[in-house]
Amino acid sequence: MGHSNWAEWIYVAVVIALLVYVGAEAWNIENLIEHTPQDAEIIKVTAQQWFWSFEHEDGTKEVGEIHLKKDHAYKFEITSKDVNHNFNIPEFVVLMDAVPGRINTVWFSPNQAGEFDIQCREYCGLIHYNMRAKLIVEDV
Amino acid sequence: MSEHDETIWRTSSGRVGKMMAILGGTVIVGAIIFFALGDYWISELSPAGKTFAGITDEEDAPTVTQTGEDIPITLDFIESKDFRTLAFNALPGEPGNNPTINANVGDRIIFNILNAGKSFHAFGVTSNEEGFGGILSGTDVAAANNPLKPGDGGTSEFIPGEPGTYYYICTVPGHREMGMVGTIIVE
Amino acid sequence: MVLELRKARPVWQIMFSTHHTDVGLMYLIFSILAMFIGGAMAIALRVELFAPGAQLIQDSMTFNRLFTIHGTTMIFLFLLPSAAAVGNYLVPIMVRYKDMAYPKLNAIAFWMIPPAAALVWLGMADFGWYANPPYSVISSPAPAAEMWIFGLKILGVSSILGSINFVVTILKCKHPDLSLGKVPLLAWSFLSSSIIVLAAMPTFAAALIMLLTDRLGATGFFNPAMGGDPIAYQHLFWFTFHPEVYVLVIPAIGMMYEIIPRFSRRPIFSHGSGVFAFVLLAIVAFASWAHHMFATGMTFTEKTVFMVGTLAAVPASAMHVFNFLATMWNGRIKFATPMMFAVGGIALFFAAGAGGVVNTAMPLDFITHDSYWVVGHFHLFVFGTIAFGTIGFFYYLFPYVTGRMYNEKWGVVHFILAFVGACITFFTQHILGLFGMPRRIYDYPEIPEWVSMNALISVGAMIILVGMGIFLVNLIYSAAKGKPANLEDPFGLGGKYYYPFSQRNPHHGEGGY
Amino acid sequence: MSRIFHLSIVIATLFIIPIVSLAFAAETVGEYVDRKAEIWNLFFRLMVVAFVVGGVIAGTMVWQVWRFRESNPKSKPTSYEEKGEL
Repeated sequence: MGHSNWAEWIYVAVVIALLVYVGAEAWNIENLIEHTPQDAEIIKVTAQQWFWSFEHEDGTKEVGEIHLKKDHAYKFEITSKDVNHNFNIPEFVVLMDAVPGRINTVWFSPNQAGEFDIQCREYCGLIHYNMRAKLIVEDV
Repeated sequence: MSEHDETIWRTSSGRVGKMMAILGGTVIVGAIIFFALGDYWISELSPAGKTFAGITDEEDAPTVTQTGEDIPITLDFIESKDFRTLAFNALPGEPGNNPTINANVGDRIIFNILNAGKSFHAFGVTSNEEGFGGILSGTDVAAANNPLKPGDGGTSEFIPGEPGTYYYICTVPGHREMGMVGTIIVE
Repeated sequence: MVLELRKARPVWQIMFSTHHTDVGLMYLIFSILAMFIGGAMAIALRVELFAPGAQLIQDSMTFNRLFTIHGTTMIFLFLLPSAAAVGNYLVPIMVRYKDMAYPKLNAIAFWMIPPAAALVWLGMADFGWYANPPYSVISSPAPAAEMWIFGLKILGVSSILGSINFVVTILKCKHPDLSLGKVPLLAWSFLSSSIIVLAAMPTFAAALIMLLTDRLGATGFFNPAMGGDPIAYQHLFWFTFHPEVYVLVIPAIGMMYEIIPRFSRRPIFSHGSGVFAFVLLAIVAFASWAHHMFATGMTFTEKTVFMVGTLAAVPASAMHVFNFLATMWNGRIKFATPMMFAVGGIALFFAAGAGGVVNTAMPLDFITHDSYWVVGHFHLFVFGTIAFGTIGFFYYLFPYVTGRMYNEKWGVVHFILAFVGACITFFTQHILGLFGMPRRIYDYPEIPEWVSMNALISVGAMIILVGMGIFLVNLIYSAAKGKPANLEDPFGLGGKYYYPFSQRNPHHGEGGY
Repeated sequence: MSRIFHLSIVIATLFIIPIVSLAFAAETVGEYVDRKAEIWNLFFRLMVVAFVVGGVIAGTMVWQVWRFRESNPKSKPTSYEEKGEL
């Protein structure tokens, strides 16, 4: 062979620089959204084959739909009663696994009123495809 | 080393044909076995699954002297359009929703079950007030892991041995909580 | 068939032979069979998803079983055996040894696959190809799940035996005049992927046994009802199967390293950087497994570690791409079918890799996790890169295996259909994922974007189907009646370097090839 | 060589410093981070990078395939072909 490899080294350096950029950006944003506000209201989410139930901080329970207020912060405490599920509100990019025996948390603050879909994103059996619920954000 | 003066036929029509016959034959035989037994392969729940669902083997209903009276009941699984409310025969608020059955000890309740919905259902009678376990033997039609497909149906019987309140439910997990539950009052 | 005497051997003699080319041939035929069976399942799934509501499959149980076995088939019964086929044919020749190091072990490793395949195909379990507990413990019906577990167990042992064979053949049986650094890159790819298998596979073997005893109710490793932790299984599983992705992709890259210099009529740009990138990839493969589990409630620190580990795999892959492009530079490239598949594979390799970087950027996992984006991403890898390299190499090996030429014109048609179909299908799946469609769903609501994109994806899948149909007919027809190939230079590249042919089969005596 | 090295360090610094400083910037009380906007913005930023790089690579490949194909009028035997070293 006997040729010089300088082009390849530059190329690898550029690739690494791009990756550092991607990693730093991702780290930064994750850091930003990870931090749960102090005043976030806690909502217990329980997944079960094949429906969702919710419990508000004041003890009111809802099945298959949940009513939230616009511009409030909410922290979901997600767990499951049988198999793994995944709590997902695609519109607000909320996504967290519901694992039996564990409580996972994710927080968000709806900044838009209306009706949105909640779906299960982790394969959980026969009616996984229809494990849906409604998120209703009310303007106050 | 790689010089050769005459063509050596490595493959021929006959040999390819033979190979295809072997492969095709294997696949066809396999497919016949699979489709003949297709439902057998998914017919049971694992022991851990049975424990989780609260299914035990011994729960035979006590033998009772039958009164000779038959109570035929027809139950259809139905669903609301958004699938969030489930019920027997009619949606909540409509007449005939989850009919309550009154019977005496020793009566024979004959269930005639039809899945009139779009998802999966299975039928059973339990004395548990919550959950989908404790199904009394002989009362079940299909099971949560091998449920009734849309349009399928079946029959089963329940001869109560003791007075009390029983529940007929959909044994698919969650469906009872979503409304597929009715009461059987035995005196 | 291969390395044939003047007088044809009976079929049983090929089947029970331990010679590396005969075992390679059986791997090859089996993997093509599995590819078409798995492909038929994929087509059934796509027809079902063409529009909302039931099309072909009447219940979700069948759908779930189909996608589970589609994945299992394509990974364990198509891609792994097809790589083993190529390795069996060429690795001993490349290291200048008469056979694999352990010929009988080699035949045993192959013959473990058909019974395992029978278990997997007959049972048709329904828990997805990664069998996540607790679903696989408490909810998945028996005996299908047990059959899958035993089938995978056997396949795992088979791939460990095959890997031991490759490692020993390359390290211990290579010709004394051939230094390890001079071993061709295809053989190097088998060395590094085999080492990954040896390091990764035992973990999964243990996890499978634990899963089985959990199902029997004897233990509760992964069963939360008995105090177990389902996340532990995911760690064990992905510790094996993220490196396994590299096990699949490294031989495919090795095959491209064989094809691209030949058809560019130039030697590889840098043999050394290819070797370096293979070894590096084999090491960093083990630093990224938990990026599959960002959504299971991992802490910020854990996520960061695995994001960095994942990004670390990119430079090695990028070095391969550079090597390919630099080899083609200033070449005189003949675009026969194998070369087309190799170049198409490189193009899609970049797209798949970029998608992988997006997946691993932590916050973006909230968008892409378990959505059709992921489906599109790994199909670009396994179909767009790995299967493209493999199918290209099947074409490349065709004259050697059959002594005849495939039909070049239909080969090109196959490539065009496969490439266009792959772009339509898998890029659309990426976008569909951004619109929030979860994977593994049997039916979906009538959201207009979802409906139109699903229809488009199904059309793309049909295009691939047509291409694969052409491939099948081309294979069968050409094997039976194709033109005899000039085995010294079947592709007309003007050199005597088509070196699969340069080896005679010593078992076949004088005059045998 | 060293000049390139220095250049890459400068470029890396230019990118990294603003990001790190942003990461440690204080959060205003009472206002919530708009999760959706942050994540999607990151996604589109990375898409810009990906498509630029992808464009360069795909462009190079297309050009190579066009220029170095056998049937291109300008194509000539490689040095290895002439020497019979293949």
